Amino acid sequence: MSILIDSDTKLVVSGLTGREGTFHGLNNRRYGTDLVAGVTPGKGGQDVEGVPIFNTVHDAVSETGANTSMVFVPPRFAADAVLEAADAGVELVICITEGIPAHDMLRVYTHLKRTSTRLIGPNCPGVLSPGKANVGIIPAHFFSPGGVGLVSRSGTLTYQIGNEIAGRGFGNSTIVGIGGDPVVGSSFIDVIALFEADPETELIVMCGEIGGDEEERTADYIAEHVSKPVVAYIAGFTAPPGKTMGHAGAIVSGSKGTAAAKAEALEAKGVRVGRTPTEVAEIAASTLGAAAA
Amino acid sequence: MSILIDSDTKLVVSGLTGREGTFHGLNNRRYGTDLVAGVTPGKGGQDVEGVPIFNTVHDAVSETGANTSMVFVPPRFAADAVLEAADAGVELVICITEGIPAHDMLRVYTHLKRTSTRLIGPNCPGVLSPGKANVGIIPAHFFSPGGVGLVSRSGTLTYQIGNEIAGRGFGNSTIVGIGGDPVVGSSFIDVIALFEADPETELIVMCGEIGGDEEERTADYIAEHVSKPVVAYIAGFTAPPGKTMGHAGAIVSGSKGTAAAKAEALEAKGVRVGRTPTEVAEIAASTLGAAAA
Amino acid sequence: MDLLEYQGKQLFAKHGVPIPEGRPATSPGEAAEAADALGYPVVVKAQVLIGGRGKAGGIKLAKDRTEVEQHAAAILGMDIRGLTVREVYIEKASDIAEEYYAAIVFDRSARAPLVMLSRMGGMDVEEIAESDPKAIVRVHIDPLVGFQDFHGRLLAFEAGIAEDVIRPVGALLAKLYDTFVEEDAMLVEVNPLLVTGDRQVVALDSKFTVDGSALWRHPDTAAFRNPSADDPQEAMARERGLTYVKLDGDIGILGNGAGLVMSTLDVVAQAGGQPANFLDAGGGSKAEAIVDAVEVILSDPKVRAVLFNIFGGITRCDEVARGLVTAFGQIDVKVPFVVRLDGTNDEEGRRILAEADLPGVHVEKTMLGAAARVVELAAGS
Amino acid sequence: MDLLEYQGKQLFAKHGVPIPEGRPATSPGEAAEAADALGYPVVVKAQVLIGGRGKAGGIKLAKDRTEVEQHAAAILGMDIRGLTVREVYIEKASDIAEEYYAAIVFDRSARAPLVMLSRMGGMDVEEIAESDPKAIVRVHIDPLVGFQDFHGRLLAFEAGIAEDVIRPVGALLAKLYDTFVEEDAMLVEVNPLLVTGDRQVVALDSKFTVDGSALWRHPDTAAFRNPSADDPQEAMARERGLTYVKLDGDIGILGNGAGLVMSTLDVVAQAGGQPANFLDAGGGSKAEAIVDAVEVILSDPKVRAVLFNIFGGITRCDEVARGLVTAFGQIDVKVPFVVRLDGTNDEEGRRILAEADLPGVHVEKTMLGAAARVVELAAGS
Repeated sequence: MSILIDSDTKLVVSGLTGREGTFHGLNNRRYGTDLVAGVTPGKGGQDVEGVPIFNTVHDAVSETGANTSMVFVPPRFAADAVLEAADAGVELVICITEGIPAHDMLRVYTHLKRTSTRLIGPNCPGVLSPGKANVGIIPAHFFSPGGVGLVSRSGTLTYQIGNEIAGRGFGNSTIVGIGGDPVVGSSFIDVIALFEADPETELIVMCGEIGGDEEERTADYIAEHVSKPVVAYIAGFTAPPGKTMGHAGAIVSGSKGTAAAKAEALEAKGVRVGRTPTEVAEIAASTLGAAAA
Repeated sequence: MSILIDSDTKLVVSGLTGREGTFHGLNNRRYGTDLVAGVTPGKGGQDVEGVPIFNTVHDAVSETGANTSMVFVPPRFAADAVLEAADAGVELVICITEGIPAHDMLRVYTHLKRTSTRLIGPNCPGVLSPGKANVGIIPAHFFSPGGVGLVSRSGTLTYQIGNEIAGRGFGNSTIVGIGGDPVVGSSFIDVIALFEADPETELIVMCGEIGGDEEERTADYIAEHVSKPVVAYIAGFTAPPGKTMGHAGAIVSGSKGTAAAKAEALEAKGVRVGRTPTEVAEIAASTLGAAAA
Repeated sequence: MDLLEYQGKQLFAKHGVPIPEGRPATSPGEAAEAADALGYPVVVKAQVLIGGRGKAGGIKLAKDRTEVEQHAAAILGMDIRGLTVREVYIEKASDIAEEYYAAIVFDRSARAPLVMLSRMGGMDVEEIAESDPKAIVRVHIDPLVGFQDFHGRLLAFEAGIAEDVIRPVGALLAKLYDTFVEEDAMLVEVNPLLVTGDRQVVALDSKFTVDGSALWRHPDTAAFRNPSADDPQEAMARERGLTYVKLDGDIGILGNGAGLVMSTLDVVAQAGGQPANFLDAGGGSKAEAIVDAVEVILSDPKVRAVLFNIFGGITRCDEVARGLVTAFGQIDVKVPFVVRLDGTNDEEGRRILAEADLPGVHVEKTMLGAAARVVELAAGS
Repeated sequence: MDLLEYQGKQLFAKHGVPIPEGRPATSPGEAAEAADALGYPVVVKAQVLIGGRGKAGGIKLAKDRTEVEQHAAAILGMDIRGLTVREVYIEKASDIAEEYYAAIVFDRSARAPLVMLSRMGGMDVEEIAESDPKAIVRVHIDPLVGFQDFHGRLLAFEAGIAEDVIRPVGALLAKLYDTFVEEDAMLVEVNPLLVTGDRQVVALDSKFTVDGSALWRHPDTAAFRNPSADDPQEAMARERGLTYVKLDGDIGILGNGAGLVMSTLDVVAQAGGQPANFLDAGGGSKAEAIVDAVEVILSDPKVRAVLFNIFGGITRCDEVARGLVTAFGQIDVKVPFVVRLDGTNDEEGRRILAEADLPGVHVEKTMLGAAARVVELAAGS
């Protein structure tokens, strides 16, 4: 088991014919992901190394049975591509694109909540279920199958932590980048609920950062609903207020959204918080090791 | 039993201080309806014959526990009043106002479908549960409690039919005017489903008219989901295409929405259709009489 | 309320839907001036609220001023399927590479706007639907989310229109949707949606119905109403705030409530009569409204008998009776009346009528009885 | 991106939010001209992206031309909490009957716009929240349904503002909401929201933050950017397409990925150091980006040591190493560098660095080791 994507995933990529889309789409296919289609309006009938291109997601879905979409189009077209995928009945949309206007995402988010389509991202590295499927830009070669579910607002930081855990001999059920924008389709809570229900996942690592109050709300959720051990990391203790730290969503507003407050909230609910990526890996490894012993 | 309104109904009237609002609101109270509040912005703190007036529906709900709203404000303010009632958590909104722009209702309808608030109307005479409560402008003195559930797009035609049924000795569980506009909050299907589930209702009379395809869809619904006898009437056999017959929704468009097509669709699904109000009453009475015998 | 072609196009232009240049005119001289300003050749188009203008000779190409004047003179005053042409629209002639069909309707069944596109334009949509049902592509739009770029692509690719105009057609549909929503339209139809020789996409015709209930938001559109085009009885009823529809028969009908009036028409027809009109005096009809209603009904010279069918709810039968007495006092009534009063204060109403003993007024107690009586009277009078 | 008061007010005016008349000026002469055109008395207001202007002497009433010139001369060039005033706004003086507070924020937690209103304006919102939390009324708006009239009434009645301005305040909030959505704002704040002596409701101040990701939709707003107000390093980084935030310390930081860079800052701080900046070289950083990044980091004279923390995912460590070698070839580097390369092609990257043998470049294998080393070097250099 794993969450969100696995060997049943049939992937359609919006923007497959673009430079980045081709590179990562084919990379995902090489990993074993069932890449069934690409969508580029006006290029229907062409192909990218054997992957058929369609003019619309609707065509791609009806011709190939695609159930997962990866959106790799420029920011001003990305909200439309997400809505298109949802309208075509795609169950899971993973939006990699960075720089989508926040108001666009607000409308998309509100609309998708009325549908059965789940959105991961935007501004995220994607989802990897080691040994099964990879959708996005996560460098898969660091990761192997195992019992750690990893969910993060950040890309490279995830690789850093994942790699340190791997270095201690533990693999991952699924790695989910939920994205660093102010409004993302799925929250920590959404993903942690999936990990809680996933039999393969034994321990959950969540990797938060400054901005918003998702981590605080997640702490409450974990206390009430999660039986599996959760280890957390929060980035941005030294971030000054009012400055956006790379991610559009990573900003301390006044006294709100600080790393200290988030770490405190999590610890208050019994979640162990590592102060460095290395410490997170150590806690995770010792917890798993103790469970195995 | 009855549907939608009964002795637990606590009514707030938007527009109670207006001439029509006062007249019908107090009339409803005289019938026994628990009229707990009125809403008129700027008149908060006043009262209408002892009924307290609030500036907002939110205030009315929190002060009085109102669970049903009647909207009696002019058409350009009515959509806002419906949304306000829904936002304040009112469970049932009965909108009497005629002449609300169709696009306004489209937005209201689409939004309300995401909420738990039910809307009856607009452009409807309201709802009467004889002996329990009356919300709207239905002249209650013609009706007594009984087993006939009556649902109609039209006001006076309902009184005509209801009166003919009463003349044959039968009463009503609830009488619901769903309204004559192109978009109304509750359809025949919505109300018939309630009647089907209501133990007091023994027979359902539906009173349709030209325009749209609600009656046709209701025919399918009845065939699949309704066990109680249904008698129907359709007004407008002689209506020429392209002319709005009084109700904004009563218009035959091309070959669509004719009374003949509706009657046929209903009869094809086993619903008995009376050709005059009198015939409808006769069928209903004989069906009930046979059941009683 | 339906708009003339050029009125709809003015609303198109306001929202950025591309149209050919054009100007309305009400005389051959005005038409020639308009054509001079636009440049030749032009098309002279009859402005009437009915289809089939072309076949009826209401659309003519003119290559110079003389031809414009000739065509305008011929078309103005022309009768097209019962309607008199009072305006023409002078439009720059377009060269036609492709003719598509586009429309947005207020789909009450789906409770959503329905956008339609077909590559087979220029003919009636029902013809298209018949000859090749798949040729019309349909997409419903969520009213709260609105028309998205992908809707345009979906429609354009599905409809199989020329690849080079997928984008501009999609963009036009987006603007047509803006028009539809912002102008409170119940229908906007572009047929044909033209692709010109130089691959410009323009709306060559417009069919446009706006929601009468929303006219207060659109004073400019409300001003489009052209009373001269209306039926005189309908205009008179509107002035008096009555809901009146002219029909073909000879029995005048008045009732209270739209459903009851429709039902009354049906019952009269079943009794063998032919209703002359639909007239809803409304809930709570007061005496003055009754006087107005009688005047409107009798202003139709075809009326040979009148049926009043009142079921008193809010409406009080005694008020109706008093109104009728007043009307008979003010108007010289020459046709028989059948009056059926039931419901609130019906006995009082009938008493008033009995006392007044109006000439030619027959009181009936049931709707069916009243219908039979009025048919009999209309046939006999 | 934050806008100056007068820039925000221009956007208010565009959407019908009432504001007093005013004009910006960059010199005392321009200020006097503006005041002459507006009519006296006027207020001369410092335009800086920071609160507390009033207390700092940045807002002055002027009753004639001489006073305008005096005040403008005093305010222009003034330092307000670290920012230099380069523009003033000359505004017609308003008489003040009531001061309210209104704001709309993009509430990411609720995923909805949050509209706030208080009758206690003129002071900082956090002060209001502290002195009387109930005095701020809050309403979330469904983004697909939008701000309705009832929201305005709800806010105005709940906030307890004067009864005679309930309607105009509600109307202003509706227009403020339009502004918020149509201008892609993350925050619009009106403090004070003024009721004048003759009961006009106007926005007397504006605080306005727009979404930088949406600037392509708003070329006029994008043109508001005032590079002179920016930190020179931040401006340089932006020109080169790098994500850079200036901080107070002396250790230059570069990493790839926002989360990793934030984490690097934290780890350096835990090791006892003080980061000089945040710099995300981004995913897939190429050699040229590394050269640009080194130039930006070293343009800050406070930097005493630099830490490169790269975890190669898409970014290839060999590319980073090559970029660093190139940078050292082009730039005269005087401070020590600690480089930690891990992930994709890390061995190749470390080999390149070893071969190049750059002066003062120390390679570390772990993030913690690298942090400890750079802190040590910064302290020692």
